[in-house]
Amino acid sequence: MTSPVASIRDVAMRFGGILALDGVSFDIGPEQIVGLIGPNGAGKTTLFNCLSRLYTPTSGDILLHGRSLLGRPAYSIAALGIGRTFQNLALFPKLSVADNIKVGGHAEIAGDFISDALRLPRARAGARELDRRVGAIVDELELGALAQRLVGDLPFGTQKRVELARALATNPSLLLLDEPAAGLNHEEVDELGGVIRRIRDGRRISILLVEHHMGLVMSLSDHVVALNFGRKIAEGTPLKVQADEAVAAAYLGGTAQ
Amino acid sequence: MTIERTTALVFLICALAVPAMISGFVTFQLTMLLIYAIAIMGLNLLTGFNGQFSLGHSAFYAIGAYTAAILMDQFGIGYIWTLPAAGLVCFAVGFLFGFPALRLEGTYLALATFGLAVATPQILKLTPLEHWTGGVQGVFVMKPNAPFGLPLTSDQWLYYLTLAAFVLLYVLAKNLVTSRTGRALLAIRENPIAAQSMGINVSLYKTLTFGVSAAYTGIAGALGAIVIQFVAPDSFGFMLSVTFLVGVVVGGIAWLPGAIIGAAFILFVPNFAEDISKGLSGAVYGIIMILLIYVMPSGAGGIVSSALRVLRSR
Amino acid sequence: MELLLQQILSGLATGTIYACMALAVVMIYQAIGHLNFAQGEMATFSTFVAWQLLAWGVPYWAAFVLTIALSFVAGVLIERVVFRPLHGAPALSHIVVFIALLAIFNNGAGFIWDFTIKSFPSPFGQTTMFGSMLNAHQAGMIVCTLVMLVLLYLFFSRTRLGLAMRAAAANPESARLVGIRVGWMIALGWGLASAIGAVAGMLIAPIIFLEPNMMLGVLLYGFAGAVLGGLTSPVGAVVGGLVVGVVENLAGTYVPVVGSELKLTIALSLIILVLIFKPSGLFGRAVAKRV
Amino acid sequence: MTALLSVKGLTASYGDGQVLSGVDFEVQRGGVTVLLGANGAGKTTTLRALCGMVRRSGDIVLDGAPIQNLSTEGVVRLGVAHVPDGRGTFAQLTVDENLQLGSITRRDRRGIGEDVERCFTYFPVLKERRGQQAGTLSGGEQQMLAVARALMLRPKLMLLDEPSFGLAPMIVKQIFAIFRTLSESTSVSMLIVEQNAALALELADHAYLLETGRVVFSGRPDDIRNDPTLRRSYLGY
Amino acid sequence: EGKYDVGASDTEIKMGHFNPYSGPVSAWGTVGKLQSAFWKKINEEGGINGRKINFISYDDAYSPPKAVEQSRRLVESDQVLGLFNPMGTASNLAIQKYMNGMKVPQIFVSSGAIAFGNPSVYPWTMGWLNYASEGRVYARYLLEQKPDAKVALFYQNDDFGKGFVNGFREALGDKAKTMIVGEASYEISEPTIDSQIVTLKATGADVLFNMSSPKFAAQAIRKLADLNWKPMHFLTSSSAQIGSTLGPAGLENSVGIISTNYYKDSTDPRWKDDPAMQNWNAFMDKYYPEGDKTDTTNVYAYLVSETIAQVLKQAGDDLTRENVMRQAANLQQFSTPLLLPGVTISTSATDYFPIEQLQLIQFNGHTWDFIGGVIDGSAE
Ligand SMILES: Nc1ncnc2c1ncn2[C@@H]1O[C@H](COP(=O)(O)OP(=O)(O)OP(=O)(O)O)[C@@H](O)[C@H]1O
Ligand SMILES: Nc1ncnc2c1ncn2[C@@H]1O[C@H](COP(=O)(O)OP(=O)(O)OP(=O)(O)O)[C@@H](O)[C@H]1O
Ligand SMILES: [Mg+2]
Ligand SMILES: [Mg+2]
Repeated sequence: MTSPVASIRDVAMRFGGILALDGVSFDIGPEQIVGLIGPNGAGKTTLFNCLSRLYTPTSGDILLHGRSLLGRPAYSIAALGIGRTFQNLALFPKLSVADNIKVGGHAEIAGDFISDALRLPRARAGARELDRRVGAIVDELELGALAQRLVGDLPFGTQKRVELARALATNPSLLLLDEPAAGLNHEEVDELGGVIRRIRDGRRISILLVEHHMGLVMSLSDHVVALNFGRKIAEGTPLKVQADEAVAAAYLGGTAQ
Repeated sequence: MTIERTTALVFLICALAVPAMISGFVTFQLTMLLIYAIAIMGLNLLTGFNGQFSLGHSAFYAIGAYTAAILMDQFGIGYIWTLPAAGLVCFAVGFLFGFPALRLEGTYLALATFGLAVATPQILKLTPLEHWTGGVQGVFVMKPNAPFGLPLTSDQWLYYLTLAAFVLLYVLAKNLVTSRTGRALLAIRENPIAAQSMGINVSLYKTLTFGVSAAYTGIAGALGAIVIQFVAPDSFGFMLSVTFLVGVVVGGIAWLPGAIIGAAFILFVPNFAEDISKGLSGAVYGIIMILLIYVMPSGAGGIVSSALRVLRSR
Repeated sequence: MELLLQQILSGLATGTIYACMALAVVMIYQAIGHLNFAQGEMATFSTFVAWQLLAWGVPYWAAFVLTIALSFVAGVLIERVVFRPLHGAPALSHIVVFIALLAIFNNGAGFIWDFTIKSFPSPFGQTTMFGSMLNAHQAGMIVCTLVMLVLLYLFFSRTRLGLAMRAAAANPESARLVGIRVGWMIALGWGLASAIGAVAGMLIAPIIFLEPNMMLGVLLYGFAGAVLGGLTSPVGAVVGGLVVGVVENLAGTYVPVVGSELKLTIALSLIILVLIFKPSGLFGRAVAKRV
Repeated sequence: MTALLSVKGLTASYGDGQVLSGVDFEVQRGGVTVLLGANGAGKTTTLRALCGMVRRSGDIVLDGAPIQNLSTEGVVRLGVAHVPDGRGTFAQLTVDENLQLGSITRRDRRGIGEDVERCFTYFPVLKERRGQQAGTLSGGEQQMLAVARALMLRPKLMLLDEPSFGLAPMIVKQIFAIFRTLSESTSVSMLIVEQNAALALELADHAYLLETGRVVFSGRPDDIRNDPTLRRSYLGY
Repeated sequence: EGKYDVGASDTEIKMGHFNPYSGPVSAWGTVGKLQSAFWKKINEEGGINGRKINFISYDDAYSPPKAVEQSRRLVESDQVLGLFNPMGTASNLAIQKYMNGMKVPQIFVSSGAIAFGNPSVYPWTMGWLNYASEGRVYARYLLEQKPDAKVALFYQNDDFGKGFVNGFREALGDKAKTMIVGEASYEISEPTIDSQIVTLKATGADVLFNMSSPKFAAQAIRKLADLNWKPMHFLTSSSAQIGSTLGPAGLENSVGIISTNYYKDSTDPRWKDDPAMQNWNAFMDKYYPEGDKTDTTNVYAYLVSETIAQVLKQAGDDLTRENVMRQAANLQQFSTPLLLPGVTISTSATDYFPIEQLQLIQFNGHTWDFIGGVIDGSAE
């Protein structure tokens, strides 16, 4: 097996009296889609927040391409190749769709106060480069007609798509998607599945996917990790995890489907 | 874009032509207007674009003014050079103040900056600093004449100098806010956590913005000192900060051209209120402010942007 | 030693003035989520009303109660008349209106009652006590402040109205969705803040004399006290006010060279320092943010 | 059955863009009505319009009385509980306080206490988190809180905007079971917007389909199950 | 046939003025209002030498930049003959160069700063009184009466307070170092000054020189009583008013306070039947009924207006700016009944402070007693 893109090593996270993560370990391989499932409050989003350095784990380590992330500040994570979406949307509502996505490309182009204020050639070159990339992503996710609309005025599903586009603009090697299918109907979920697969195949990147929509997780994932009360309770192929008794009891309800 | 370009061009032509048609006094007033507009633009960069609230910009205005006055008075440095110097000093002070400000938000930040505004006149009066600051008496500044034998009065020359500074600073600010940096500033205002996850060094941007904003206001302060020819601690009280803030809101939050409108408001409306009633000028000013906010809750910028939207949707 | 004790006591007495105003600041902050810059001027205006009533021969306590009632109504009216049309306007626009109100009340008070200082009677008298370190009025004021503190604390933490008010300020849209009349909650907050301000004004005026700018400085210290203690906590407001009073006196007395000229600056710097380590104030509850 | 809520010619707009253009529907007394539609069809807007949270016009009659001119709080005070899109939790307040706020318009202290306990039996995790600031709950926990808070009103009409949003499959089943119990044992009526159409249709007695601000279909759940295109879009088989 | 500069003609004299009508020190706005009323009265009585006074007064909000703007408006746009009694040290400092450059009179500046009486550098700027002279008067009295005193200084931290301190120190000379045992200042934004008084008491001083504005002076007087500290108490004249300071502080607490004055205190019962005071009261009732008669600022403003009228009268038909300035510098023992007995107003080409004679006074519980005769406070 090739070396993993990211390894989560015995990560624990405590908030006051609550142990949100309790010694979680697993690997994300190259070009893998790893599904992360578990009941509400199991610690999935907390793990995302640890991966993107918004939280510092109480103990344990997180490696990206073999190097620890923990010494890195949160703003450097995008440049290191981790892009993410947020469970409850964290867009910039008063900015246009295009600008929101461009913010995702912030670390991808050079620039600073002085060269921007003076419109130095390198700032202009960067801006053109960003326009090009964002244009491509906008086309890919079919947001072209909305590019100049304010994000805050768009329906929920569309906002989720903008967030995905913004995450792609960071040019990630590991993409973290937190419940991308929430609030979508069947048709839209199927469509989303296609989009995610295309993203992985087109960019040859790894994806960590948190999702309660079992159909989507099971059809997309190469590997599934199940959490409960901050602990890993099962791991393996979708079929194996789905058949796991503990997962069925804690998460799916009743017996395994 | 074309509407904006045309307006800017017309503005610039008018601004260049106008001193020939008006008296020295009105020229002086317009100079003050431009100076306040620079200060308001600086505050808008911080508060309007970056969402950091400041009631402390009178302090930066004061530091800029004193930097200019002391450099001229004690070190005999030419007035032109005091402008970049004031900008640099204020940038440094603002940048440093930006660090504690990082930990504070909204109302708490407002109070910290409020403290800065209140403390500044007292520090300027400080006995150990009297040698430089002139203590409570302040410092005099010589009024410069037009250089190179230009056929301009001193008022006109200062007006053109200020206009040049304004245009330069406006263009820089405009470039900044429409660039990658400007997007980062707005993103931080809208959602700092998301901004961080998208690769924006939030702390650095916030402190730098504090510095840049302070530098703008400081340059305005230096120009103010040169034009007024005098600085004294009590000119820079907390009410000056409030005045700038009023200017930002009236002009429009996060809308740069609003600086001119805001400056005109804070410069002319008090005079107008005084014309209506001497005894109640403060109250009249207050009522005008309230009525204005009723008519344009988002300032002139709000009106203009909705007008533009209507125009474009046609 | 004697001087130290004197300064601490005098700081506490002055701190009570700040604490009084800080309570009003906390009240309005809980109701609208902002600092109201006009609060000091509103309190001054109320105190002038009380002074006028007394001058017309109304007995002290009747004037006291009447002023509180009038201030409450005036506070409610200000919200309903001035701020209601502004719901939905950006926060900064509200601040401009606070400033406008400040100008209106300050100018109005000066216009009606002139600028010469007026003595305002104390219900507790001015006899000195504790080895002439405090006078009866200051002692009475401390008691009144504590009573207000307890009432406010109970109001916010124990009553459903207090909860509704906090909810309305924290998230107006959701508050409407649970049936809270948000507009009236805010108006009530204004009314209460204005009433507390009136009490503060009437307690403070006997010490610092009544004039249109009476509260300009007090409000500044009141803000400082409230922020130091935490804008969401009445207890914090009182502790913050007292701490500011004492720290300021000690700085003025014991910091060499610049102490007396910079006592306010030193006090403010200390506050900013505290906030850096505890950004929500000493007693304020930190608002945890997560995504 | 008679209509508890009947809506005629409802329009709504944000700023200058009209989003609903004449929507008609009804919710029967004690019944469950489902509103389906694609992303951006105007479902959320419909619920918001009922509560006066957006500019709207048209006739809205609740229990025989017109409510189209009432304020949001006025509508809620008539017994309409809304689980809004985005949950609308009071992030800075505790779980307990959030629940108390759900019942803020009620006067019966005793009943409120009982209802809090009932909510805790529905969602035991909320009990564990009762002193925690609601904003720090996980997404799903906040969704449970939003549903629980709506129950605290003892409403006669519940407007549920994607109640299963972000919930784990097991909890989704549970809350629909709760809705079923409520619907069967009390007289509460429900208007549900739900992407998990299969579950919602099991509960519903009537369904409407919204497309770009218009009702394009109205019928019984079986009518949808029997229509091949609708079935594919909304039920996924 | 008259000689005129801009701002004057056969029928009219245009006078410029500014003071704060708004902002934190708008209390001073009453000066401008009283003067408007005064000139209205003069005009109704036929004007000065047959010319009507056109009095234009603006608000400078006590802000130097605003003062510059308003002065330029007055000079360049309204074209006044000169600025008469403009208010505020900083504001006047800010316009001093401009006024002298334009050669426009800036007369009877309402401030006590020493800078306004410097005719060799600023011939177009004339002050009114200076704080230093008053400080010197107290110092000389103290050296005479109590040469071994231990003095505590309490002052407002601005030009007003520091002006007194400077004059006082200067007149004490070498003894200043040993005599002054404590100093404390305050900012006008401070709500109370209890702490300062406590500190000063702790220095063991037996003389307090109190250079504070009325509100703080009243607080200090009361705190002194609370602390039961009874030093010899000098209080600057601008705060030594029965109505606006001693009354609120408690007359019983104010007994023994020593001050100076040069005009009559409208709240002093001593002047109840004084014709000058009755005249003033009648004026207030008729022309400025909204004015506060217990505010002695209104007496001051009246007195200054009378002096201005005198200058214009002396100028006769030669209403050039130069002559106006010359006449302002040529007041010889001018006296009006509102001045205290024995006090007169004099100026010369080298003396640009009209008011330098002061009467030492001491409060006896209901009125002021005169101590000795009128003292001249000019520098040696
Ligand atoms: N900042 C915080 N303070 C206190 N508790 C927290 C904090 N953040 C998370 N928690 C708790 O940690 C637990 C894990 O939360 P997390 O958001 O990771 O859950 P999740 O698995 O993403 O759940 P969901 O599927 O509902 O989104 C929750 O019980 C939550 O209440
Ligand atoms: N605040 C707003 N300002 C302007 N337009 C808005 C706003 N909110 C929604 N809209 C518009 O109204 C339309 C309907 O949105 P609505 O949220 O009602 O859809 P929905 O059916 O609930 O979709 P979803 O399934 O995504 O929740 C959308 O086209 C959207 O762009
Ligand atoms: Mg989650
Ligand atoms: Mg919706």
